Amino acid sequence: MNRRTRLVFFLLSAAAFAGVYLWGLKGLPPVGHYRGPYGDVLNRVATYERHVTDVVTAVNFDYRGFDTLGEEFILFMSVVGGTVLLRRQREEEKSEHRDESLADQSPERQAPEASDATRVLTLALVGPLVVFGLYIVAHGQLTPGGGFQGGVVLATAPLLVYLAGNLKKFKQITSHTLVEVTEAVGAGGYLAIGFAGLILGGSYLRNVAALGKTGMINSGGTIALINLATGLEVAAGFVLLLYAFLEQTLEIRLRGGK
Amino acid sequence: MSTLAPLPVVIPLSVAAILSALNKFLHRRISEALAVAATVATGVICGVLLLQSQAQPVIHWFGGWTPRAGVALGISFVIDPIGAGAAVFASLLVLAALVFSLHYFDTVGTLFHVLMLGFLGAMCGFTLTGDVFNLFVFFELMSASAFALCGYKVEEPESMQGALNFAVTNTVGAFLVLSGIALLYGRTGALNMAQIGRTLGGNLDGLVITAFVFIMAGFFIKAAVFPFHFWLADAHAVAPTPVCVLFSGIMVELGLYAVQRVYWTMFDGSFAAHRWDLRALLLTLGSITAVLGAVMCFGQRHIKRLLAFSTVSHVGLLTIGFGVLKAGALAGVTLYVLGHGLVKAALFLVAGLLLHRFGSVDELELHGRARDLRATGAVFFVAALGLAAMPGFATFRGESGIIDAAGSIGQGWVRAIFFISGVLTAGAVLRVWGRVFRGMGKGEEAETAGAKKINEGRETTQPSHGIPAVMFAPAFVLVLLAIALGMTPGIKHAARTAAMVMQDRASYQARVLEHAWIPVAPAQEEHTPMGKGLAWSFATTAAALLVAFLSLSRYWPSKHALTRPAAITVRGLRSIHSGHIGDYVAFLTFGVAAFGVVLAALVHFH
Amino acid sequence: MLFLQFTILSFVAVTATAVVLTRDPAKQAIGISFYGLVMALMFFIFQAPDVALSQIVIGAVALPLMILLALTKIRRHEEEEQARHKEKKAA
Amino acid sequence: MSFFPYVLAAWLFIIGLYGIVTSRNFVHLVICLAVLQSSTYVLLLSIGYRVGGVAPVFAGVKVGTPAVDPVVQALMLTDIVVEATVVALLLALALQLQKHTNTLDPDKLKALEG
Repeated sequence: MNRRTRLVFFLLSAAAFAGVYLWGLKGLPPVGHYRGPYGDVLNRVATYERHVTDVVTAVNFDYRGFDTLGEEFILFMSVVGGTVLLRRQREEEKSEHRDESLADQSPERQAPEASDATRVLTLALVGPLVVFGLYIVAHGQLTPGGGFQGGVVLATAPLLVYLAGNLKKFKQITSHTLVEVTEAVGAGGYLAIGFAGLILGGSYLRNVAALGKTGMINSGGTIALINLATGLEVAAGFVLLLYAFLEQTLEIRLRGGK
Repeated sequence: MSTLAPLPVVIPLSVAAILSALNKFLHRRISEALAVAATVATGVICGVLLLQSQAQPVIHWFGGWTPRAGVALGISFVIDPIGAGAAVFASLLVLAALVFSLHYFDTVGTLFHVLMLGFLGAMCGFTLTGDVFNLFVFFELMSASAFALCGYKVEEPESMQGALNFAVTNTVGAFLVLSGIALLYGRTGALNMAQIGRTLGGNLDGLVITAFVFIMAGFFIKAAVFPFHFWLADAHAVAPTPVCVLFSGIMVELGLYAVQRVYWTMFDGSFAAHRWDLRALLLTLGSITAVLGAVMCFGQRHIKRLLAFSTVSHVGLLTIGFGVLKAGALAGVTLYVLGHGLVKAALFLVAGLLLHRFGSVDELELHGRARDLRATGAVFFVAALGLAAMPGFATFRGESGIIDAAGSIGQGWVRAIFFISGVLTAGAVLRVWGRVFRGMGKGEEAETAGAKKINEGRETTQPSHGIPAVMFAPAFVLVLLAIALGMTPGIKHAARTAAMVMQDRASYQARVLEHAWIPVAPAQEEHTPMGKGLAWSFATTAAALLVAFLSLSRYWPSKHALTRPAAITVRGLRSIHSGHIGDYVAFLTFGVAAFGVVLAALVHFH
Repeated sequence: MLFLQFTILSFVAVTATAVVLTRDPAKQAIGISFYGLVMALMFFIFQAPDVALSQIVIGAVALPLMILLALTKIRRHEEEEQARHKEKKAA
Repeated sequence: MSFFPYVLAAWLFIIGLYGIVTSRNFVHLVICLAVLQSSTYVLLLSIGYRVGGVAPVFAGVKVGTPAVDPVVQALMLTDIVVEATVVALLLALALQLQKHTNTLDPDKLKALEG
């Protein structure tokens, strides 16, 4: 189809599509009138049954923990897939030093040198960021946040180091193998906690740990543990993903393309 | 509650995590052995679950959250014979693909195996789950692994384009499914399929129809039903051979599996009074898909693309089988999926062997070059006969099951579609056999009505004289299994019982939500006269052979005035398979809209 | 509250449309980052703080970052390709 | 107000599709896909919303206070991960495509016709 035909064909179809979709939406209760029962039942029982205050976390890591397991592995497989897809090819070479890769004939391509002040400021931000990330991971069962959100925050910390210093230091902090192992430990940890439930409680992902006191950081039983595993997996996964793109941008170049 | 139930997902994913952690430390052979062992273990456990599910479906509530007063709090696996059977079959094909690839991909270490295991775990979860959002999660996990596997050969631009087309269309499909699920959730406040089915009752209004259309269309994209099938040929043409085996042999069929699962657990009550409307729609869609795929298949010269279009055609036949909406037809579909998956996997593996040996999968370029590969040629030939559903193959038993059931509701005409599809797809494959393995017909100079040559790089690095046993054995074994399955006594009866379990909505709901013990009632023995089916089936095979040999002979009327219209039609069909993602998504939008409008009109006016 | 909800939803509609209609991917990357923030605000207003937090870190940070990195690589590759072309011509 | 969010969800779906169909650049296309996906966020969010309901976090709020649905929020969290990963994979594919063909325009790719 040429562009015009395609557009006309699409617009006609889209009009009918919109009709079908709106017809379906018309059958929903008006916005603001959620009727349950699933969510309402959980809102009533989750705090008593699981000693957590954030019901969303209870749903994510306990009631529907198996969904989240699948979700973790979607991330896991994408990281593996991204690594595979962004691998270095035959006709490409890898330059080891950032300086060499960025020192280029065109002046606009030179990365602006970070001034010492910026450098110090950026590095100073790393600490609070890590603490903040850990806080979000650890308090998942109490307040909004959890392994996933905290994990992504943690993954951005090494990036700050990169912005402040250089790729070399970034790579020292994030030893590729170590991060890979961390990711697998996080994902495998989730599976293992589930398995413990199967052995000790007869069903996979059953919350077999002591539930603790509601409102305390050690409450929620395995929810806290799974939160931690997820945090590890997500942080490491996003570091790997961003690293794969960063490596493409800064290090991998065509052979002889100077 | 069976403690085995979660293992088909847990085992492959655990081993995938281990392999990825030890990526740099393990010797390649050890990680291969681990991957194979995990696949075998998964297959065996699924087999045990299949046996356990014969008495009554196996149910496992994750986290121990059993339903309270009919409200499901957690996620369940509900394992019935068809789901468990699909998981066993998925493990078998993954095993074949892994064994075949022992000679493959020397460069990337173990990440290929990690992706394959992720794919396997996703497929098992997809077939066993009883929760509709969990179905979506495994759908996405399957996709994430599949996209990367499809684009594995990053050095080839075609590969990237094919993988992009695949990924974009399937992702849009996933969001259609999710929107449909959201609509259902808004109405019923449930995600458990049994509970949704019960809450919907027999109600049929705009919301139910739209949700049905969205979910169907989303899974039909995976299943490559017209007009959602465009991505399939692109993805298959470029994906590595072992991956094609899984795409054609099981992933596409799982799209159809999901359609049936959601229909029989959630929507059947609503459409009970409108079955004929749905039948009309599905039989039409299936017939178009079958004929279109067959015609396109016959017009290819790239062997993997040819096989891919044959898959489109056979998916059309399976859609017809689903569209009959009868236990006998569903039993037929089950057997057909097994038979087709086995022979199609074998055909792809042989194509991979040709690529390994000669560095090409172009029919014309390979003219006469594989004369010496007698055993390989024999496997290819026998598998082609299986594609024509010759008696003796599992495909034949499946086909007769579908056609008999269609005949029982007065739709015997579908036999003609099976005939056309069988003749053209098997004819095309036999033509390839004649040209490549027997040196018949012409080579590069042959008239091909504009079929395009797509270059494909070798997938192996070693120089390749001879055919390694590990590459040949899987194809051979798969073809043998296709015949063995066709000869197994009682398999049709077992399939029929399994189909009745899948379609029994009331028992499903009571088992899941009330923990009721309702033993499976075996299907009644049915004796349908075989004579007519046998005759038709032999006729299909004979016609396929005839077409193949004619097309290789000089009597093939390639430029005759009588065949002009046919040539023009083929050219027209070719031009809509443009490889352009914009076209594909426009067709997708059209498909969803048309599906919805037609269904709404049929329901409204009846 | 109602007014706030109405405003944020309209804002989502406008931003999304603008992001789609922007044809330059580099500008679009900035647009999608902003869109991520607007979405996060919407989640917050509709009582979904967990999702809002997720959306901020993913939609407004990680996603645009990946897009920008990919775009940089693409531009760089074009330059390298040109340089290689020139070299070949010279040789 | 009571149906506006639903209409918005439909609009986002369709504008996303429009962007994909008319796209001249695969990176642009991927971003449009992300917009299309946000349709499902809006739909889920509005289905689970309750007028006057608090967020489903009962820290400092008594259990039993009318709250919005926590389940759709859990689903949305999964959905967001899916978005990030799909975008990453698609970008990786687009990047490699451009390396070999020197274009990202679907109109200029002719390898897979027929």
